[in-house]
Amino acid sequence: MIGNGITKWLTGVAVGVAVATSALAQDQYIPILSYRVGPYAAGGSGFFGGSIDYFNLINATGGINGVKISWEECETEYNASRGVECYERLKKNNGGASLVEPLSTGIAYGILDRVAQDKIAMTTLGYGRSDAANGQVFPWVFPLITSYWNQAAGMIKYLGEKAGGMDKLKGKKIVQIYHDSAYGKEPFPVFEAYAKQLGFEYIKIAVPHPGNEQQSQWLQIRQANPDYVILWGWGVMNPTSLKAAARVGYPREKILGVWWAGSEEDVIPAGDAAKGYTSMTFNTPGNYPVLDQIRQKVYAAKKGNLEDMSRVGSVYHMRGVTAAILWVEAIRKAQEKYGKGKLMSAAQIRWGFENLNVDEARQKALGAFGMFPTVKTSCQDHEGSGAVKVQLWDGKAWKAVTPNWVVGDKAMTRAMLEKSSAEYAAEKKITAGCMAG
Amino acid sequence: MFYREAGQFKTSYDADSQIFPIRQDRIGVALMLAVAFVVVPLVATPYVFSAILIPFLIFALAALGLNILTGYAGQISLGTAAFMAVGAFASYNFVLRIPGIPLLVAFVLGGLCAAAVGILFGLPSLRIRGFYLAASTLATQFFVVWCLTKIPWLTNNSSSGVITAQKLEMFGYAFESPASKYLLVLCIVLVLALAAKNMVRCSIGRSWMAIRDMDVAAEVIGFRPMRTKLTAFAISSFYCGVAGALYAYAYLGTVEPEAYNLDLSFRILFMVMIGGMGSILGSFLGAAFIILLPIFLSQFAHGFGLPNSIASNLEAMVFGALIIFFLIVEPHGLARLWQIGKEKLRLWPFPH
Amino acid sequence: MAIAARKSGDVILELSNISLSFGGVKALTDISFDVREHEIRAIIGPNGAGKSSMLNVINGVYRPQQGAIRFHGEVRTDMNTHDAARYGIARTFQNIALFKGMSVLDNIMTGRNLMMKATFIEQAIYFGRARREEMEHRRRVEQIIDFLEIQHIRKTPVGRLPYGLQKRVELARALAAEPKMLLLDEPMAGMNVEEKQDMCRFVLDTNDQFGTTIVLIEHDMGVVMDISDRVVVLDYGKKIGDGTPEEIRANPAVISAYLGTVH
Amino acid sequence: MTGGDPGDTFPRLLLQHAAVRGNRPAVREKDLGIWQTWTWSEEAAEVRAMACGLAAQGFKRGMNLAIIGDNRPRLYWAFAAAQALGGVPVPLYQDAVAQEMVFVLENAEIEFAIVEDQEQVDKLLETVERTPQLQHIYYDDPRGLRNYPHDRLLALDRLLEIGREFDRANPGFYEQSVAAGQPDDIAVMLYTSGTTGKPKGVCQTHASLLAAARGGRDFDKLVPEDEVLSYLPMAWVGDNLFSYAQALAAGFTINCPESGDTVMIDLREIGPTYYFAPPRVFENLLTQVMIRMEDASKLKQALFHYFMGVARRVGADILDRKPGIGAGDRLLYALGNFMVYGPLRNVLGMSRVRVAYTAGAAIGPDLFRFYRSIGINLKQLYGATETCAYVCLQPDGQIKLDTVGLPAPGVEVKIADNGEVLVRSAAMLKGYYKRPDATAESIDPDGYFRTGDAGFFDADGHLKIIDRAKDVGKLAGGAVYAPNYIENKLKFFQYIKEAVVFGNARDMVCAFINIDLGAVGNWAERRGLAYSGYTDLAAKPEVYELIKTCVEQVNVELAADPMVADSQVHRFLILHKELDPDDDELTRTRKVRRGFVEEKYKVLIDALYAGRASQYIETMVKFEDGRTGKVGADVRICDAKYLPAAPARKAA
Amino acid sequence: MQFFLEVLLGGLLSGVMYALVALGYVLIFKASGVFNYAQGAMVFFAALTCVGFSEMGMSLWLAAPLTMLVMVALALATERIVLRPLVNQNEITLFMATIGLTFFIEGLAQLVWGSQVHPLELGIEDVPLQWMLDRTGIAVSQFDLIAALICAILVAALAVLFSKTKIGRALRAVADDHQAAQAVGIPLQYIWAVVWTVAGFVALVAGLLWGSRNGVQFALTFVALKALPVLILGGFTSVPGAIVGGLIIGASEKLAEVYLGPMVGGGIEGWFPYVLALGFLLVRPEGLFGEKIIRRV
Repeated sequence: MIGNGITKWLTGVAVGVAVATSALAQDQYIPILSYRVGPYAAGGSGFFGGSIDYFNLINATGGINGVKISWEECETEYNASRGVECYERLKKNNGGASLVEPLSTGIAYGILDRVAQDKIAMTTLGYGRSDAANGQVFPWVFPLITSYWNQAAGMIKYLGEKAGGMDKLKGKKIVQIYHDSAYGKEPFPVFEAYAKQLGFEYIKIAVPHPGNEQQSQWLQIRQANPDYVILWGWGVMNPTSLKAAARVGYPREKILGVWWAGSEEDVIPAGDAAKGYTSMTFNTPGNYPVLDQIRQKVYAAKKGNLEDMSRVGSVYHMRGVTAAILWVEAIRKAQEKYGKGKLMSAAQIRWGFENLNVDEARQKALGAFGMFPTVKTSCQDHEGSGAVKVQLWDGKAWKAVTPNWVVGDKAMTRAMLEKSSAEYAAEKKITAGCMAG
Repeated sequence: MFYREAGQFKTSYDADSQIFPIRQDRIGVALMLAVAFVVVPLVATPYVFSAILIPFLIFALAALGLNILTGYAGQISLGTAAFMAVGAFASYNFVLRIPGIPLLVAFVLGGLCAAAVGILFGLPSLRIRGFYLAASTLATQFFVVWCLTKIPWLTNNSSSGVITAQKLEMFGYAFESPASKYLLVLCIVLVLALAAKNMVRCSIGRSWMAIRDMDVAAEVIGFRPMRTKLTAFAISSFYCGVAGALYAYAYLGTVEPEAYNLDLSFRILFMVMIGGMGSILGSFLGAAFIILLPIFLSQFAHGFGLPNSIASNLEAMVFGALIIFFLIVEPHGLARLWQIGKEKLRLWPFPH
Repeated sequence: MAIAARKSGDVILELSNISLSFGGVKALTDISFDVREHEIRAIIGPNGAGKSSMLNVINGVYRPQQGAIRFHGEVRTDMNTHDAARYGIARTFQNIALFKGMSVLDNIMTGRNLMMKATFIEQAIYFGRARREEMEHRRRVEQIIDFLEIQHIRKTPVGRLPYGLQKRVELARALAAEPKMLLLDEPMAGMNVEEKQDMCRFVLDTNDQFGTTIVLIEHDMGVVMDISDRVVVLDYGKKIGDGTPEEIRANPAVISAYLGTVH
Repeated sequence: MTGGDPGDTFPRLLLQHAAVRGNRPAVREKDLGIWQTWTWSEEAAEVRAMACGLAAQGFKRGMNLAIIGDNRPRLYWAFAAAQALGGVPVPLYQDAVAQEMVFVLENAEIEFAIVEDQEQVDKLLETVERTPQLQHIYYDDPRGLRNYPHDRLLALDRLLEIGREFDRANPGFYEQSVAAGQPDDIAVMLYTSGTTGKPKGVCQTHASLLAAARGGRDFDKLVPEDEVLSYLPMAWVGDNLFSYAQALAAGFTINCPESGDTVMIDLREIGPTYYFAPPRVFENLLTQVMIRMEDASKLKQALFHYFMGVARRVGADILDRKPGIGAGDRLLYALGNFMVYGPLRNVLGMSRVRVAYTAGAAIGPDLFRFYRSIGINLKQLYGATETCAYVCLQPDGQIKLDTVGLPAPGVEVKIADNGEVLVRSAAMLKGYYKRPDATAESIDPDGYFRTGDAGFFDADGHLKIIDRAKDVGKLAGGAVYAPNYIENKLKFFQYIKEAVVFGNARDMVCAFINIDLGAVGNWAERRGLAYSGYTDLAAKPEVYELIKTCVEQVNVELAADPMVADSQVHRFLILHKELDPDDDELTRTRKVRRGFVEEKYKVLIDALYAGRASQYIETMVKFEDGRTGKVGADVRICDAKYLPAAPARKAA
Repeated sequence: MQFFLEVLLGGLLSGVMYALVALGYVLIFKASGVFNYAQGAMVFFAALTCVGFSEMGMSLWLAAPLTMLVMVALALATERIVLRPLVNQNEITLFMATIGLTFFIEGLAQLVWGSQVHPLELGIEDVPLQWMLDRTGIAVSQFDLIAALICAILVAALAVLFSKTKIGRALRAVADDHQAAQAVGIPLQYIWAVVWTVAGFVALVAGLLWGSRNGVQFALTFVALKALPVLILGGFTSVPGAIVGGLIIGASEKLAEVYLGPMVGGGIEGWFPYVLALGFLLVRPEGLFGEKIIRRV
């Protein structure tokens, strides 16, 4: 492991040069607002590494109907101000950005207005504004696959099923231990609505940032002795929670994490304490043909973006690959409408995102069958799915717990997001409506 | 070298205590203003506006605020971002809850709220000094951000705690284009910078510096430490508050409380240190340096074609090393370097 | 130099039975003396005799545990330094206490702060009263600069000045407050003969020109005997002599305790 | 209210200016941090008040008013006030000691004096027994004078108040007094220091001064917008001409520096357009420039020297607008102007100088050339107190380094048989005060004034001065010996401050040298040479070596000119003390009193000619505070190499 | 009551962990007057390096001393490159320099060892002490107890270092007066290098313990934020102050979070210790064990 940074450096120079030179105007250009330093570097490098790996795979296999993908990276350090600068810097390069994905709520908020003005579609896979799923108000934002609210709904659904039926949740005690920030508070309305509806006790326990010390919170949890604990954590808070749970002797099996608490990086530091812990995900853990292709065609050709090939298929990497698949599919979709093998404009790609249909057949064709839920978007539904899965850490790897995709009460979350997006539209004086192709 | 001061004599105290007593400086400043107001809007790209100039001006304003407190009054603060947050969220609420309030007034009110918070958290400075005070100001930082996260009223019950700044409309004009936002921010920042310069050359500025340099003597000469320190806190916080409001309204558009985190406080402290403590100009130089350096480094790394994971880490290292380097070369910051350079030009071709 | 006999006026400062101690250590014990208007009053004594503490009591840096201070007939025992400044007591320090980051001019301008009335908002817009005040006080300060012959260093940061000049700037700052009473804590310490002569001249001129009452601590006996009207002698925090320089020279207690050890 | 032509006396000129340009600045003084400014009308009012005040105090037509002090506006006004009353202002050198003043005070029967400050008051009071007639002393600056219980003293402020009251009580008095003035009235009395004998009071009339002032004004096209810095002693004719007479003639603004110590700073601030300085000042400035440049970085030095080279080559010609300079040189010079000359002029305070003059002594060609080459229009003039410093002027564009120019408009100049320069013009003295004998002696029957200088006209009609007529002598061998000529050549080295050569009727030339403490001290410091003061430094063998090279270089130059080849300096010594006006070795204008020096240092001269290697000497010195002391030293004597007579010499 | 005791005990033990980090600050501040912001980064760097070595196949017993060598090199380099040129600068400048150092160390750590998160097993099980749980129902982590023990040993060792060795006496002299120490004849540079090395050692111990608790990752740098209120409370210059301060902060923040937190929405641990320390300072401006500041005129 020593010097894997340094040793990669030299080979990296060659790769980097290749990357830089590949950025030509006739390519479909995607800016990458990545973060590879700082506290969240592990997640950032996994996710964006996955996306870039998939780009390389696409380029190695003839591009999107012959159109290659090019990209430029900019380090945001997960910092809103720097993210905005990166966005502004990269958006006009190489003939203009096709789409953007900041993988940071702060940056996403910072460029929310800008993407609408610049007419560049932004995807926010599994984070950001839940109400942005309403494409009539947020035509340029695509919280693809699932949002926080649907995740929360899925969690309750899963816990209900686990308990043996939704009605069994009545009288149960569910604690949500959350990162004390906007992010952690996001699912409150959903849980509160469910608590009222299903009659369970809902306790919120806040952990101040960064969350590297949770003795008191877990003592409180132990005191409350809940039936389930929902871990809505972020970064170092996750392993610390699991450790602390072990210290107070709270069974990890009863802890259900959010998907930002469901990667290898979240459980490995906790060591044995993480064994048996379950978390949400929108990727089914496992291996897929597309990952094998990445290993064979990208990594074998020394074009892999991750320093360590064993991370291919890890949670963040797979999430990055998933995002890239959806982007490419959107471009493909747009090409179907606006001309195959042509360079698509950002507005055309937006249309592609709005008319995505990655069904099981398409997944199979892509070699990613079951890797993520099927996605079918529309102007009203920029999310396209809302399905989640639960996975379990067995001490070595994540294993899917639910064979099928779990979908919560989408009607409820839909109503909430309609209300919320309407408020936003009123505040911002936006007239809701679908955009023409 | 460019200075031709012979013949520039002052026949009144007014002329002698001008901000720029040397004619060439006045010409230079006028040129700079002309460039800022006329040339820049004509030639700058939206990227330059919205990713460099606007944040530069806003951070410069915040740095100016902190400089008043730390550079002039000698009270170290690590809570700058908190005051910015107060300004932003207060402005948001004023606009939200008082229909039809002019945005500029809301900014001022936001600044005043920040000033009030500044006074509150400045109270300990009467008894605590140096690093004890610095570390104590972290209480402000954490407490304010916590309050903003915890009190839903402040964020208009937004489920995410994120506020979306209202449209930047003033005098019936919507500041939507980056250039117009830039001009608005530029005007506000310049007016406040001028006010700051005026204060520091007047009695209140002298009171700050007196307390900073030798508090016992300052008291003996008749300055009231409490009033002096608290005005410094209040005015500094006002500046930071306005900067925070601009950060939300003219830069990001939407903000969550975490945007005003400790990192931001440190960034602004850096600006003050690198720019030069106790210098208005230094705040601007420091802000430019801290904003431009990472961009430059990242472009530079990109030019070398380094993989991003390496480039990003090298960037951090170079950034750290450069800060140390600058501190070693000139602990009094860029403003001092500028001053030395200017002095050299004035004496040119002589060395001293 | 032709010095007409100065007319000392009424008592303006009266210290009665002052005692001061720090955590049990007695710095001053039961000291009483007075200062008359327009006079130059010296406090002398060996190191550690409590001279600086005495000055610190007079301008409110320390508050005595016992005794009373009367200034202009009013009991001012509880005043703090700021009050002292307002009542018209200015001072200089043994170890120069200038504001190092400021220019000479700004340092002296600080001396006028109590007379400046403009609010910070007026100062921020630098209009009307604030500007007028700056100009007015600048004129007064320039007269003091002229008086102390420091025109050439007016805009120099004080940190760059040699010691002797710094002392002079400190005196200027105190004078700028137009004090009724000026406390000088070893104004000539560390100076060469020429600088001492200058400083003597300035002290006398100050007393003469502005009628300022001066209380000074000084080590140089020659200087003290030359310029002061009356002298108080302290030793181990107690008063052992009080009178005109001639009387002090003849005072056996003083000779044995103080002068004797020197000569 | 009339009486003579408007503008033919100074008080009337002042009234004219007050009427024509009442709101323009007449005089400025750096005081209390800023340049306090008085307009012409304010000045006129002040002068009026002062005149009335003096009148109220008993100052009458024909009386003399002593004026002592640094250049202060109110002292200048005292000139006008005295003149307005028909009195005569008599300025005295402010740095003279009391004893020196007594003679003038007695000679001019001074009853009224206007002085600057305590220092001057003290001096006047010191000798009060010898000047009983001096009953009225007015002081400008009351500092320290509060407790002077003297009935002769009055603050100038008070005098002005009295004057205003008097003016109110006697309306029309001032106008009448001014109207009574005649152009032929004596306007000022200037005491010449004289190299020997007692000073003589030179009486100049309004007409003579104005003739000189207007001649100069028209010659150099001086306008009301011009600015001068008035920093030379008021008792000196030059200052009277430039700061008073010409200011009133042309209506320009005079600027008084804050103090003697701040002249250079004040010069830089004001940036005069019209500037006068004796060669010594220019020399000091250049020395400072060179010293300061030596501390500059190598790059800057290289830049400086390169562009100074360019300037030496073409600068003076460009200034004179001479044709035949290549475009490349012009470009280089323009670049040099931006990089070096411009900044240099600026830090010297001469950016705005349109016309600068030097006079009073010969100026070194290198020095002169230096200033001209960096674009300062420095010119020479020739004159004397008796001729209102107005005889010859160098016209723009016709500058020769070694002449003093063409005779000024309205001046006739001729050379006497003995080589003495004779002058006749309107700008000439009325006579010496109470010295008809001296007057007769100095003005020949044709009305020509004997200047006492030896010189000749060159082919272009420019006057060339070589020495004092009486100093020009012969060596034992019969060759011409012009001591000043040699001394000036020596003094052109920055390391040599003063030189006195001997040789009249002797078989060889020997020299006393005074080193320049600043320049040599700096030189020594850079070599790591420790020294404790002038005497110590002067005795250093290294310094002797340094000076020796200078002397030998002069010898080379002298050898090249057959006329003076015999005057090469064979031996020299470095004096153990600086020649000092306080010790009577120099005049107040810092000219060497040759005779006095020769007498005082006879031992050394003997040693020089006796071929001794060193000589002990003890001399009396006077300290600043008036005390005297003795300085003794063993003075080394050094032989200098000299060139054998050039063959051309035989032919000559 | 039992719950209260549990919280209290847990808090005290957490406090020990805070004190461990605070100790590093105190050492450097005491000897050089530098508020070393980079201490957090040093903790991270030390832990990451140690883990990096052990992941190369070394045992912890080899990796830890090797890491110590790296820390010594870092200390020497810091003294030579950063501190020596800045000697006699004011404290804020030095403080800023250490922030620059923070960036550098953080970048260096991730450059060399990558940005991955690593587990760190010290072989101490982080589970409740069973017999205690059985008897009193109070859950006390075995790990915390051992950490406290290690901390106690460390403090004792430092106490010996300070009081018994020559270098220790020199350190104290320097703390009192830089000039005085130089007069004694000990080069300041030497002392600084030693202090930074010791601080590096403390950082290593803290890094290992915290890394084992939370995983070795960037967030280790955040433990600095936990140490600062301890410093304010205990005084920047006092080793016992750091310990006592840590205990007070640990216990009070836990109690506040548990009993006060629910009333105001929780999550007050972030600021509560600062406010507590601030309140304390208002009463005693020099901290718990800090030297009294005497105003001299």
